[in-house]
Amino acid sequence: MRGADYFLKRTLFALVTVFVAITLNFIIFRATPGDAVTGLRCQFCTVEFKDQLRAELGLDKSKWEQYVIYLQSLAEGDMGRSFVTREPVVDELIDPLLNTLPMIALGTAFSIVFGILSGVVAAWRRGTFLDWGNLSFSLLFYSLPTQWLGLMLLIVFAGTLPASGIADPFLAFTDPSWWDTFVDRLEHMILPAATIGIVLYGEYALIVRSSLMEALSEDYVLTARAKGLRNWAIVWRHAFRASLLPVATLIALSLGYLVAGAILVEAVFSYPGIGLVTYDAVTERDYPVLQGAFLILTLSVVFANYLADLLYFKLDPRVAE
Amino acid sequence: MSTIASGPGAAGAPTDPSDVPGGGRGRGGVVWSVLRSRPQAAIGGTVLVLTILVAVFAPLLAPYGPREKVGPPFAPPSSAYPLGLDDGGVDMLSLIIYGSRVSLVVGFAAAAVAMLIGGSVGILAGYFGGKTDITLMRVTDYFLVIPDVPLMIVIAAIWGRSLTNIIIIIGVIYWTGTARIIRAQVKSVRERVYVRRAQALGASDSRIIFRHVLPQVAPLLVANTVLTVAVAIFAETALAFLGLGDPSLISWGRLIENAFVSNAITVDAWWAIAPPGIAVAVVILACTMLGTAIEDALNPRLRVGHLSVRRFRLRPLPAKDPQ
Amino acid sequence: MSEEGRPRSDDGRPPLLEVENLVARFAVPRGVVGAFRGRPKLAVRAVDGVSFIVREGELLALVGESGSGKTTTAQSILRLVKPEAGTIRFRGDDITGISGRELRALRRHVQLIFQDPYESLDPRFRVRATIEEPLLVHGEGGGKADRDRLVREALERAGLTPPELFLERYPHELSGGQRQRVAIAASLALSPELLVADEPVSMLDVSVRAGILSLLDELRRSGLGILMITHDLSTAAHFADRIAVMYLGRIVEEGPAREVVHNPRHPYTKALLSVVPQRDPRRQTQPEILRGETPNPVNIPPGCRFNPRCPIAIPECRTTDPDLRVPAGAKRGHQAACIRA
Amino acid sequence: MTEPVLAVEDLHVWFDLEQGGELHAVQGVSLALQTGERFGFVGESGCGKTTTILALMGLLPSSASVAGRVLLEGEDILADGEESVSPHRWTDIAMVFQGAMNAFNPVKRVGEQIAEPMKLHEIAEGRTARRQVGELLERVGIPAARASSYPHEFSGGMRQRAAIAMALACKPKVLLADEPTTALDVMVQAQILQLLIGLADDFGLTLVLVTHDLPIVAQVCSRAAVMYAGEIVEIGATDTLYHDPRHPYTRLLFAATPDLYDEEPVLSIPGTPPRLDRELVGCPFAPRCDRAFAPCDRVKPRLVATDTGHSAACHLNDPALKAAS
Repeated sequence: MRGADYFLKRTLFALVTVFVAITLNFIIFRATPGDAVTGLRCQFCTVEFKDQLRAELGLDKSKWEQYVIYLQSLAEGDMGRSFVTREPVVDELIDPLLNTLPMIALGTAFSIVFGILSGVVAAWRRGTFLDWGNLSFSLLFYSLPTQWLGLMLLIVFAGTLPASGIADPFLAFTDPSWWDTFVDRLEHMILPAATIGIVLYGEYALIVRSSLMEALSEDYVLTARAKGLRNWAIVWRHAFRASLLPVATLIALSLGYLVAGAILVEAVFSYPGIGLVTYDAVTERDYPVLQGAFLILTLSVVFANYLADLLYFKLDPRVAE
Repeated sequence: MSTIASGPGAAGAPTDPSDVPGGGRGRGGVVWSVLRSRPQAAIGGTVLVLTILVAVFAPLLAPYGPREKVGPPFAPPSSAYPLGLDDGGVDMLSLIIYGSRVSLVVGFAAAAVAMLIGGSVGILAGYFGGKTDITLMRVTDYFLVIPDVPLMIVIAAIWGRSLTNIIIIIGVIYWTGTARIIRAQVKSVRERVYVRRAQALGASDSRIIFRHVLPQVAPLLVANTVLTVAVAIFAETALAFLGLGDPSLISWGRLIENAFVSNAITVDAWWAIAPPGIAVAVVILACTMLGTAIEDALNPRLRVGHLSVRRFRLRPLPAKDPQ
Repeated sequence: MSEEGRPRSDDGRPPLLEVENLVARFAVPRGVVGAFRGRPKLAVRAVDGVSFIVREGELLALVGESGSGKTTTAQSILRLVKPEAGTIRFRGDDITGISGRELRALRRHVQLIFQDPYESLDPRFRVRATIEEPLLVHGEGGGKADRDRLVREALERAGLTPPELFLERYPHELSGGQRQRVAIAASLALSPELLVADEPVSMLDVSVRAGILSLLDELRRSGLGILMITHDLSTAAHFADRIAVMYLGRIVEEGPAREVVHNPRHPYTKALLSVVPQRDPRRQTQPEILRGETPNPVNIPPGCRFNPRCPIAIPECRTTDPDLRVPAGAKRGHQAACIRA
Repeated sequence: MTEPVLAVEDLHVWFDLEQGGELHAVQGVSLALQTGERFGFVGESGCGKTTTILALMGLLPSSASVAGRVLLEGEDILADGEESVSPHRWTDIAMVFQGAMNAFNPVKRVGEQIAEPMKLHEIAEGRTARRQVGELLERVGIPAARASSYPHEFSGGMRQRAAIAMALACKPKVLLADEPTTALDVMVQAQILQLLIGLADDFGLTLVLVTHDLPIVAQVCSRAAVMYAGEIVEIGATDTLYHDPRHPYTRLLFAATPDLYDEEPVLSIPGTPPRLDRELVGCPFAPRCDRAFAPCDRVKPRLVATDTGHSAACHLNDPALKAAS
């Protein structure tokens, strides 16, 4: 019963957040000095073109009407058209999003696995050289600006791995096998994924270490020791499980960073994902695309947070109280 | 609190008053004592102070002007230009020294904005609880969920890219963490008996907040602000990289962007890319070290570990006193 | 404690605090789903009709287990918790609904002493500042010199002599007993008339408890009324004039300390007394152990609230909720809420 | 006399202090416990009683160093530190911790946590283990079905019962109970104490009870040690300790404890215990003692047998010294 309550509350919260995000999206883009069209930069952006755009966007109507229209079209899956390409924003975003997801998944998987492993080892071997070394590396990685790390990796791996794009443009001419295409895509993914993975690794390792250290100071750890459990069993069976709670929350919260990371990294590696679309939209002041990308990024973070809440429920029996 | 007393002083043993040295937890000495007792904090603090000094005395320290063309584009490091030259033939070392000014100003000012907002929200929500708490925390949660960099990008792209705007944008986005942590701490301080005692005494809320609660959460607020400085500098480099920095100013973020845009990579001019990143990393590292050291010192839990690879030692019996 | 100094009768001394039928409840959150399904609104009946009187120069001990409502009762008196029903009178004035200035004025006269001396002092305040605070809050004590004098007097009254030794110290430089004395000194600074002491010694080492309790006893002799909340019957037996035993938000027995301890009338009091361990190993008592734990104050049993655990309950107990009354053969001022007493 | 089930010989424990130096928390504790005996450790906070029993199981943090012997049926289990003590944990010596609220892992079911040591020490597994857990819970007064509950679903008293059931999982010879009733109500305290006495009798357990509460020891234990400043200052039958104490601290401690029916005035002991991070000279209790005399400030009294058949560490028991002063 209590569980249902928790579930309902989190769902409500997620829904309200989505609504807040949508509204915020509307407000921010209408709160521009001048209007959204004024700052547009492109080759064919003549005055007549801009006026036509204004009419198309309904900028001559009242804000309230605009808001209602905005909500209606959003409900129909319509995010408007790109100023630059004149294509529907949705179409502009779907492919990049599908490109980004595997790349981010690879980087996150790397950082979670290695971050947790080294965090556990560091907490367990607390105060030893291993802990010290681990801590220094994690701190260092955590302190590196993402885009800079990407550039450095570019320099170091310049000859070995593809430096930009998502696929070898010449591969298509060679009638590649399924496997060749896969390897090619993976190779293009490695550097951006590694950049995200390394920075997140530092963060996760630090979080896991301190959370586990906190769990290891709990009294039930002393009980477990008294029961005769070996150290690894205490860490694994008792402390780790309990320390996962804060880790899960913090990882969920760091997803916001992941989005930011995607923008910077894709800009560096010209990886045609949603981040690059955002980057280009910023440079070109293509507001409909920027607005759409922002909404999609926000929704994915809200969704990931919602999943984390549900996971939390699974992990902590007390949460329903 | 751990209830199993396994170490000295764990059970709050009465101490002989005549023996305890003065000071200790007296007047706000937590930050200072952390700086003195933890090498990690001392290193972080020293680096921060040195960077600030560099920023303040930039014109005296920089060998050349920040816009002065002193040689060919992308000239490699030499004895005259220890960090080489950028695409415009400007001395990288001078750029790094001047760039520290904007980066630090953005970092500290944005962190101050975040501290003001986050601290106030945290204290109000934590102290008054109830509806105030619920409302403020809801707002905080929304802010927390909305991805920060895209939001910054959008705001910066729309509102323009002056230094003040950037400071405000970063500050307004990064107050949530502070608010949550401060709220949690205030909630626990509010339940402390001495606060309840002051309430029972009839002391006003503002008196309790300023005399009892604020001094107690101040070290945590400092720690958090130091950590926010790091985040803010980070955010500045991200904004600058996306071309949303103040175009008239030189910052470390702008230097990285400039190297990227001017294709320093294709000509293998690592010296144009590496130094600004390292400068950012060093300052962020310093802030993180200082901030986490203070946080750790404030968290008594991390100091007790029931489990350690090292175990208790055995030693021979002490010699009996001759009697 | 010797017999002589105690006022054994309740006559003559004017009543300081009169509590009548006090009720305090806290709502239990039922959640979104619960509200949706129309689940009934529940409340913890923490205090459920409590009446007692504290007179000048009298120490009343409110004894009970956790969840009996003794702490909520104390907090209601100081209006830290808002009572739902009943009246509280201080020196004859109804203080149940006062607020603002009147409430501040009341808090001058009624002071609370907390359980945990390690927590009840602000670690950043020197002893002087801690004791000065009440004066500053209430704008009392005049100039700096006057305040200094009052602070010193309070320290001396609390047995911290000479005051110079303690004035500039921080709490962490003091032992537990000394801290509790500082807390008491701070409550004395405003010359209150009533002290409410919530478990004043339970966090202290045995060797210093007697000192704090004797200090309270001295204050009582000087005319203060003291309401002491405690779970320790032995302490109450030694230091209280009267004992009121609470069970599930209600006083079930009340009377002169000696009478309650030696001639308990309510079966709950009897059981409680029988399980108090004694110092003398030879005096093995036959503990009358009640089964289970005190029920949740959300579901108070109908009839006599003690009936499900009562060893002498009769069918009538399940329907009649007994009031406090003087049982047959009991001394004056001794009452129990039991139809079989 | 038969061989003691557990004997402690000259046990010392030091803790490294963060700010340098060390704290001599336990200073030469010796005692012998017979099978089935109920023994008490009494003393105020910081006297070293908890550290002593943690040392018996080798449960000290890495900042501790230990000297002395702990003989379990003649075998020195501390001889090789952690290595030699860990096989005996829970199978031979088990413990009920202070504040059972935190003794259970909040994210694991109670039954699982009770069965854990059974599996670990190869006593029972699977269905057998579950059956035994059920039996243990029933024995301590909890319905067997509650094994699948989480700790937060138990009341304080039930959690303490479950902690006792957990301690009995491997049928230990010695049960250490550290303040098992602190923070519990009197009635629940009585239930728990009765349960412990019953279990000790039924299983022939040696019960070691650590508490600051003298009356509890008086009612539960046949023998007890009074600790002060890291040492045992008096040890013997509880009856003798109360009726014929031979150390002023024991006498004053009883006098400071209010009794329900005894109306003698309750007295506090002035002063505070000495700090243990520096060398003590003379009797550690001398500054607070109401009967200190000449040698007390200089010479440390040893724990010696008195004419009443128990032992005390006080110069008053030495007629020669007394006469000389």
